[in-house]
Amino acid sequence: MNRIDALIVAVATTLLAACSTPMPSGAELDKLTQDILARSFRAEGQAKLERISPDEDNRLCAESDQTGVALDAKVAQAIEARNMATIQPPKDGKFLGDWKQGEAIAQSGAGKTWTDKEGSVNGGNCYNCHQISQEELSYGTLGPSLYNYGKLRGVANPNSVESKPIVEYTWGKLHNARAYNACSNMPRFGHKGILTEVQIQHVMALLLDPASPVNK
Amino acid sequence: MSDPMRIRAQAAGGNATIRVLMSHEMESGQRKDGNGKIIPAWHIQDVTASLNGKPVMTAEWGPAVSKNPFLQFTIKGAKAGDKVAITWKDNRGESRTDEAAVT
Amino acid sequence: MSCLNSQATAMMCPRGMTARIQIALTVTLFAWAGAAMAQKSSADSIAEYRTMLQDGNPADLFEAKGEDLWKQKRGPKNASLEQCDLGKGPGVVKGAWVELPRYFADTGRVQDMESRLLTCMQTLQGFNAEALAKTPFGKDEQNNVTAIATWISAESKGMTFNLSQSHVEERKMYEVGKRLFYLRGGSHDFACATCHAQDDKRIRLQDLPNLTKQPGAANGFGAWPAYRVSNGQMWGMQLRLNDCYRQQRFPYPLFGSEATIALGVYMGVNGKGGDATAPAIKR
Amino acid sequence: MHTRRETLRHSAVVAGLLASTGLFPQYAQAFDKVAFDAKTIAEAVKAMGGAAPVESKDVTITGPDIAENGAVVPLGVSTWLPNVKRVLLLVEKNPAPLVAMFNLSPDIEAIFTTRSKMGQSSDVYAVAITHDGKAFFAKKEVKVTLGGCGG
Repeated sequence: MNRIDALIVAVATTLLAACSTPMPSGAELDKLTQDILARSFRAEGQAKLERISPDEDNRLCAESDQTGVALDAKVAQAIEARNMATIQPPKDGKFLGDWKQGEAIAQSGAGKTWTDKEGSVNGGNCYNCHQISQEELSYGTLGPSLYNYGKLRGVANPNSVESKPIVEYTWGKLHNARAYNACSNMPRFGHKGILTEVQIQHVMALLLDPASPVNK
Repeated sequence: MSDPMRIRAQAAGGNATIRVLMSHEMESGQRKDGNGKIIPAWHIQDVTASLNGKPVMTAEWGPAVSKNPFLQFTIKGAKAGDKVAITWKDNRGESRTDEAAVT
Repeated sequence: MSCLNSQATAMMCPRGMTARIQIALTVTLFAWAGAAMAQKSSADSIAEYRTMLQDGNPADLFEAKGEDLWKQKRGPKNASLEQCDLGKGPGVVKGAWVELPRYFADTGRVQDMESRLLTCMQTLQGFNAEALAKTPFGKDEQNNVTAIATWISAESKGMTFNLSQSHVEERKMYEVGKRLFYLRGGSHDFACATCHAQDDKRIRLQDLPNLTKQPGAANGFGAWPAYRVSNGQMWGMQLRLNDCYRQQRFPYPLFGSEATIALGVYMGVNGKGGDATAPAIKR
Repeated sequence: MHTRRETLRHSAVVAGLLASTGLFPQYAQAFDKVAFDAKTIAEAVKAMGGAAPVESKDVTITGPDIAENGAVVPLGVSTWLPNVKRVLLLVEKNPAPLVAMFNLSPDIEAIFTTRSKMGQSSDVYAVAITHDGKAFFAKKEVKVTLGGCGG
């Protein structure tokens, strides 16, 4: 045994003596995290305990985020396919509502917390992460700027055939962003029942209506 | 009973800068409680300051002054060791006086 | 005098001003001179607003109250907290906060500042720690816990974070905290990491510290307890995390729960070497 | 540069705000401080004669351009005019515009800083009232933004 080995053994022995239990494995730590989660929260208002039992999509993305290991391409595709299947076109066939109401929805961060009344009107939280109209200075930068969203994409008439692909994509993105990006940080507004179909139509108008301040 | 004020009085260049923090709700009278009832206004109305017992400043405040108010002002000629006393009175008739030495 | 200051502009020295007034005005007018400059970005304006708030943080009021409470004989046993062991031995307050959360042999748990205070309030003063943990924020003894935590943190102001990872329980809590940090859930699929795992991002106008590394971890973790301007309340880390989880649309984390303590370990260890700025003033 | 029309409007606004405090009978005239046209402003200011508030470079108001939170907006007033009896801080669009009034004495400087609540973006005014009842003012616009997640 050379000196360094001896030192390592000595240190290891000391550490073992100080901490009778060795460090658990990754799987054991995953289990411990689940146990601690179960002991650390209580239901409050509409925020029930089921909200800390993530679905498979979230479990996979969280693991990838935490370990820094990108999802296998096939796994990512499967997540996107699953979420794509949830997207419903508007029942009345109308993709765009009223941009003014869309602006109010984009401004509001209300809804779904334990202090919100169940069934109260939810907001879209949009300005928390995105620049949208130029007038609102208080916008977040977690998501890309949506200023001139329709204009930059050449949407002169949202009802035209040329605009159809971008209109449908935007509808899908608002309904369920994970259909296009497996681990997107954007909430699944339609799929998770955060915004109603009518509300999504209004936000669509905010982004795509040439009359909206977003496209001025 | 109200909590004490925090008074910092620092001498510089022949004057003393006084910084005061007061512990007070400063309820504006504009807000409603959970049942939609107006929460009555409750705020500091009068503030007075004295240097070594001699009044040097009076102020009248409205309900718009922020909760846990901050006030900064400057007393001429005050030097280290001088005593600065601040008194506030609110619209419920409560009052409080605290004192600090200029450092 | 102030006119020679490198930050000063000609605007700070209007005619007729006496030298004496100039001195007194320096602090106040610094911001004013800034305001007079043309074409400032909104980010600059917000930074200026925050600077204006720094002088005169109402957290001072809570700090003073906390120190009083620490020394006061209170509770069923009519005792003070002066013999409380925050990790550096009974009664040692200075420097305690920058090493919390840590493992405590007497309780066999990793504890943060607030949960440790409950232990001391029970063992020394005879309060019921479980009942204190269940008391809503902002009510009764919870206010006192916050005030005491404010004072304890202030006693470490300017020191650098140095959390221990020598005990296996401390290392386990770091790993659990990391997993919790990335856990996506709630109606909106949010994790702590959604907002706090990148550099130079903001929500609305608020800068979001990247809590996974320095300097973000110490900037974020090291600022609480902080005075919240928006509601005029003093918030400890337990309430800070509670409201994060509320906005994440998660269920309600229990006061002093293992989950919130594990997150404290994760952030605190990530912030090693960073400055403790608490008690801060926040929007 | 202020146009004359703007200057008159500000003067009238200040007079109206002073009147609203109930502390200054000389301003307690029938002011509708909202709907002015230039003609009525001019007439209103003329009617006040020497008492019309005058914008002055010798009065300063300090405050942020943008307040991240309307609950706490740092505001300061200072003046080096002679013969000043009291100084006031006013927020035009607050339900009660008068934030604070400080009475001067020979023992203090005419420099005060405090913090105000603001319900919305507004002009804020610092006003100095002299012993002979004249009013001099400075004005600043403060934008109030919505901060945080808003949830």
